[in-house]
Amino acid sequence: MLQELYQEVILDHSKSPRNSGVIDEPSHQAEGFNPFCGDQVKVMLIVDEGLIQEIRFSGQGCAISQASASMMTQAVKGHTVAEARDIFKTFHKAVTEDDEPDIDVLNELASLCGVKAYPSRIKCATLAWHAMEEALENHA
Amino acid sequence: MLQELYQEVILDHSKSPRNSGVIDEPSHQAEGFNPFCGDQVKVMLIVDEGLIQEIRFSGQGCAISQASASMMTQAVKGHTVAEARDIFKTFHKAVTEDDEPDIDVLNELASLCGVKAYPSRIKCATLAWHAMEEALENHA
Amino acid sequence: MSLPSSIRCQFPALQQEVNGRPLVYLDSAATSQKPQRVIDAVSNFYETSCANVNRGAYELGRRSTNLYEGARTLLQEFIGAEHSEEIIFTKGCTEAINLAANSWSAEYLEYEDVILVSEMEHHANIVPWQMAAERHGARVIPIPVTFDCEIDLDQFESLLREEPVKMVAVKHICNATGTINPIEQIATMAKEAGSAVMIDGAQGLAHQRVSVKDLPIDFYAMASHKAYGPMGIGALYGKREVLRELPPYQGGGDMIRAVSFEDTTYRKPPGRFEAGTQNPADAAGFAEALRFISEVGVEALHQHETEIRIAAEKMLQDAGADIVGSPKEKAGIISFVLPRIHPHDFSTFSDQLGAAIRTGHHCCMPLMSSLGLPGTARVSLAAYNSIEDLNVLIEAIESARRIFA
Amino acid sequence: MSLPSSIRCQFPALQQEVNGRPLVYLDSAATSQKPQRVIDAVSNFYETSCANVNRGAYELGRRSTNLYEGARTLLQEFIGAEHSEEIIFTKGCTEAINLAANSWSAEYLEYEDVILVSEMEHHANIVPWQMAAERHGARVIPIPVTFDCEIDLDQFESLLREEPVKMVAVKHICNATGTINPIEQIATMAKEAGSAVMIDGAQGLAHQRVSVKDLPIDFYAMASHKAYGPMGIGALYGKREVLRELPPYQGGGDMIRAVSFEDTTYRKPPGRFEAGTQNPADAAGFAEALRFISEVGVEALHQHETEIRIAAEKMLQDAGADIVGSPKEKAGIISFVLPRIHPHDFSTFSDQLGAAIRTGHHCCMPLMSSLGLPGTARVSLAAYNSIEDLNVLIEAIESARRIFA
Ligand SMILES: Cc1ncc(COP(=O)(O)O)c(C=O)c1O
Ligand SMILES: Cc1ncc(COP(=O)(O)O)c(C=O)c1O
Repeated sequence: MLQELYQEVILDHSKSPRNSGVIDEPSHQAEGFNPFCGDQVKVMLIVDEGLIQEIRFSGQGCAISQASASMMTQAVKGHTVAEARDIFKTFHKAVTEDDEPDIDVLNELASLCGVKAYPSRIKCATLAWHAMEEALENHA
Repeated sequence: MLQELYQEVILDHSKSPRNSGVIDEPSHQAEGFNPFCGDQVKVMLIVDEGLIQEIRFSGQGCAISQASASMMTQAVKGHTVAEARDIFKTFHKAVTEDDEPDIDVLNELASLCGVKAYPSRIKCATLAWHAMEEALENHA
Repeated sequence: MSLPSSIRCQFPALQQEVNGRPLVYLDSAATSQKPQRVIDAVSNFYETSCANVNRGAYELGRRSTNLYEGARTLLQEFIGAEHSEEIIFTKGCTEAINLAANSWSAEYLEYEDVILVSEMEHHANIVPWQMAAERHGARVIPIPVTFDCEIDLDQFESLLREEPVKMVAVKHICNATGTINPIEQIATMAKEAGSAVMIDGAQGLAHQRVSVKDLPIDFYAMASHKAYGPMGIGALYGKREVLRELPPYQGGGDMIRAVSFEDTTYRKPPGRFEAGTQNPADAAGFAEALRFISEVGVEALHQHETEIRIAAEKMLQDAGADIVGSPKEKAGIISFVLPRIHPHDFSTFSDQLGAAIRTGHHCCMPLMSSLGLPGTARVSLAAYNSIEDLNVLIEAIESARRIFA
Repeated sequence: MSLPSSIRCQFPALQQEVNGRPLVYLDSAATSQKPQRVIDAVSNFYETSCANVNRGAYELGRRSTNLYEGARTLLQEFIGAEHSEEIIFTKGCTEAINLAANSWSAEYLEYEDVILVSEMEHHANIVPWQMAAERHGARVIPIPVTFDCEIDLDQFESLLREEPVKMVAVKHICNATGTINPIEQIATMAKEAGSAVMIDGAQGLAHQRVSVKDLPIDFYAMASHKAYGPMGIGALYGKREVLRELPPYQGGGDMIRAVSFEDTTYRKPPGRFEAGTQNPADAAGFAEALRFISEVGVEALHQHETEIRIAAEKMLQDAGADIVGSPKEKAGIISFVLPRIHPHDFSTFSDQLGAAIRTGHHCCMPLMSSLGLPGTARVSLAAYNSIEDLNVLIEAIESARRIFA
């Protein structure tokens, strides 16, 4: 049954994460820490006129947290800040609540819903997202 | 059976304690505290050439601690410091160990042996003695 | 009595004899006895869920984390706190006050500032403030207590006017006299004068309902073991805005965000204040105790204890005892003195008859000296007591009087 | 194995299934499971002897005081301390270190003084020293660790020479790698340089015999819950001459001699350091755990754990795992990493098969960064483990490899 948690698309993102690396002069950035396992992720963005022009992440973590960060960058890039927040809301619901996930919004991200069955892994799936949210509140 | 703990002689000493009061210029003094019940006693002495010339005590406490202080002053007054310490040793044994008390040394003090059956009261019986011992180590 | 006598059957320790007589436990303000369900909750933790919390990579860890965080939420609801992160688990009420005194003072206390502490406080709500005052060059000033054993509100008001008061530390219920302090009024006065407020709730938790979100207080300190729960755990409630600003207290695992030799950063509250391995075993027991109290009802407990207290005061007075203090609002605690019989002597008489009472200064030395008493004998009541328990005490008074009169 | 497999039957938590598989508990360095007799000792306290200690005016109070002080004497003998007053009960090892760091620093630490802390320390033996250093303007300098995960004694020696070192803080056994540090040699070197010594014995108590009176150390810190005992209690050993000079840590009841608003005085050690209601319930359980260990024998435990460890290391290596560290002296703890499989992912595979292992930084972030690892998977052994327990782990590795390879 762990095949359901570790779907192909997740393994693919965790092995070859998209948008990984650093942005030299981000307009927004924040770090996320999971003090219990030591996972850590840094999310950097360039936001211009409310639009996420560029987003990258760096850091270490398990397959779930890396894949989630990678998919997140793809999901929010080119969207407005408000849209990005909405996507996080939908995603957060999908990995914590029992309702059917909203596939139209989530696309690939829906593959992470498997963590629901592994409560201690939910934090892995949301780590980068919380960092993004914090980054959008702060400035660089 | 509490008649055995509170013998006549104890009640007498606790109601009319001997040598209670203060010495204005003691050569030695110390305070004893029982932090658990709040009992407190101050022992003052005038020691001259190794002899306990004068001893008084003040403070508050239960019948056992008052009687013990009162009898103590009578027992050690006029004795040398070394003798006073020996009397304490004999008394301490008598109220904590199971052997027959040494009546010759203890006299009236033997009446306090009843505390052995009430372990939480042993501290009451020895409070003033510990203060005297401390006083003899310090100076005024 | 308003509570069924069957409640007593739930307490295994009360089913025994002591010195050949049925145990009569009248020292619940020191520590309450525990119902079987609380004892079982602790054993059950060890038998089924024993693991560290917050490390939930395996099933037992998830169970212990759920029990621990569940206890936090339960306590939050029980005392009417707005957020679960306002509840910090400690090893007891004393540690809760030390934590607050330490972290709050580090952030706010300055040279010559004043901390007002009532004269009736337990040493646990005096000494930590004295220590903090010494570290920061501040002053601890007592709020006088009236002859009735109430906080003197007039004097409190003038102390607030004259001094630059930064902290007011007052107990909810007095463990020595039973006085229920008007904490809302005191806190409101303190806040108007710009002071922070610590309420020592050690005796409050199982005896008076509180809704901390409606009180203008910063801290409320609690102990599980005085509220039918296990020893080894307590809690500090702190308002969210207050806790957020405070530095940590103890350092270690679980309270950090990241550690390095260059720069260590800390978690948000409550984690920041909970260093080291947590105690989910006793948290589970504490939670079960809160469920027990809720099922019986805090109001029903207070009424039950009040009925016994009033009858007991009369019996004691008839037997020649002087009751110490006559506050308008009073919990199920009676301090008394017997003419010509020292409390410590009396306790030996009651012990002989199987009755457990407390004698001494009840960790309230300043109160005792302000009352001019060497100590008192104290009866403190809980769910399992009945007025029959007092008969033994009267018997003890009579037997002591035969010797001392 | 050198220990009979019947030992396992004494641990009720190990008689259950998890995720449809028998529970295999391999996280004893986090917290050990408790034998029934320890669980019963705690329940039994509540059922027969529940009262506060040191207030023994009645029978239950005497029982609880005897249990509490009996536990102190037992621990004194267990670790070979000269005097029972050298044992201070705390809520855990973290609090023990905080107490020492706080009180010792208040007395001795000065501006620019140096505290040497090994790079392999648990956060509990780093952060309290960082906090103390910040309060007093002192510096915390790491003692490097070799690639084998041993304290680098050459570098330690030169650090001792160059700096005015006041404190050396080192763990007895490393919870992350199993390294048994040569504490006698380290302490002797530290003492020659005029430094005080804190040994973090959290992982030592149940795994290596100590005789603290023969060690040139000032402090040894311990936790009950890692040594088959209940949570919520631990202890600090401190040499008598050292403790006598130190100011109190927390303030409250039981630690005072007399309290007044003019002048508060404190008890002698250990009372001075034990503020608030004591925890005789868990002290009784702690004592029972020490009896359990003594009956099995610390040496027999170490041998049993070593046999399993050596076999397990081979099995893990054969399955493709890299073992972290190869210290000469090693306890029953194995940290390993799996190529291409993050420890956190791996733990979900082992959990599915009923095995409880720990993954992450093990509260040793500085060690992890010096090793260049994000974390490890850790197996830690105790009396109830057998080599069969490791089969499940190998099964988990294979199943994880099928997905991640
Ligand atoms: C009013 C009051 N405050 C504080 C305390 C201290 O609580 P604990 O002993 O749980 O630390 C007590 C009880 O001892 C108390 O009665
Ligand atoms: C080496 C070491 N030191 C200190 C601690 C802290 O002990 P406790 O969690 O009992 O406070 C631990 C365990 O967490 C440890 O392994």
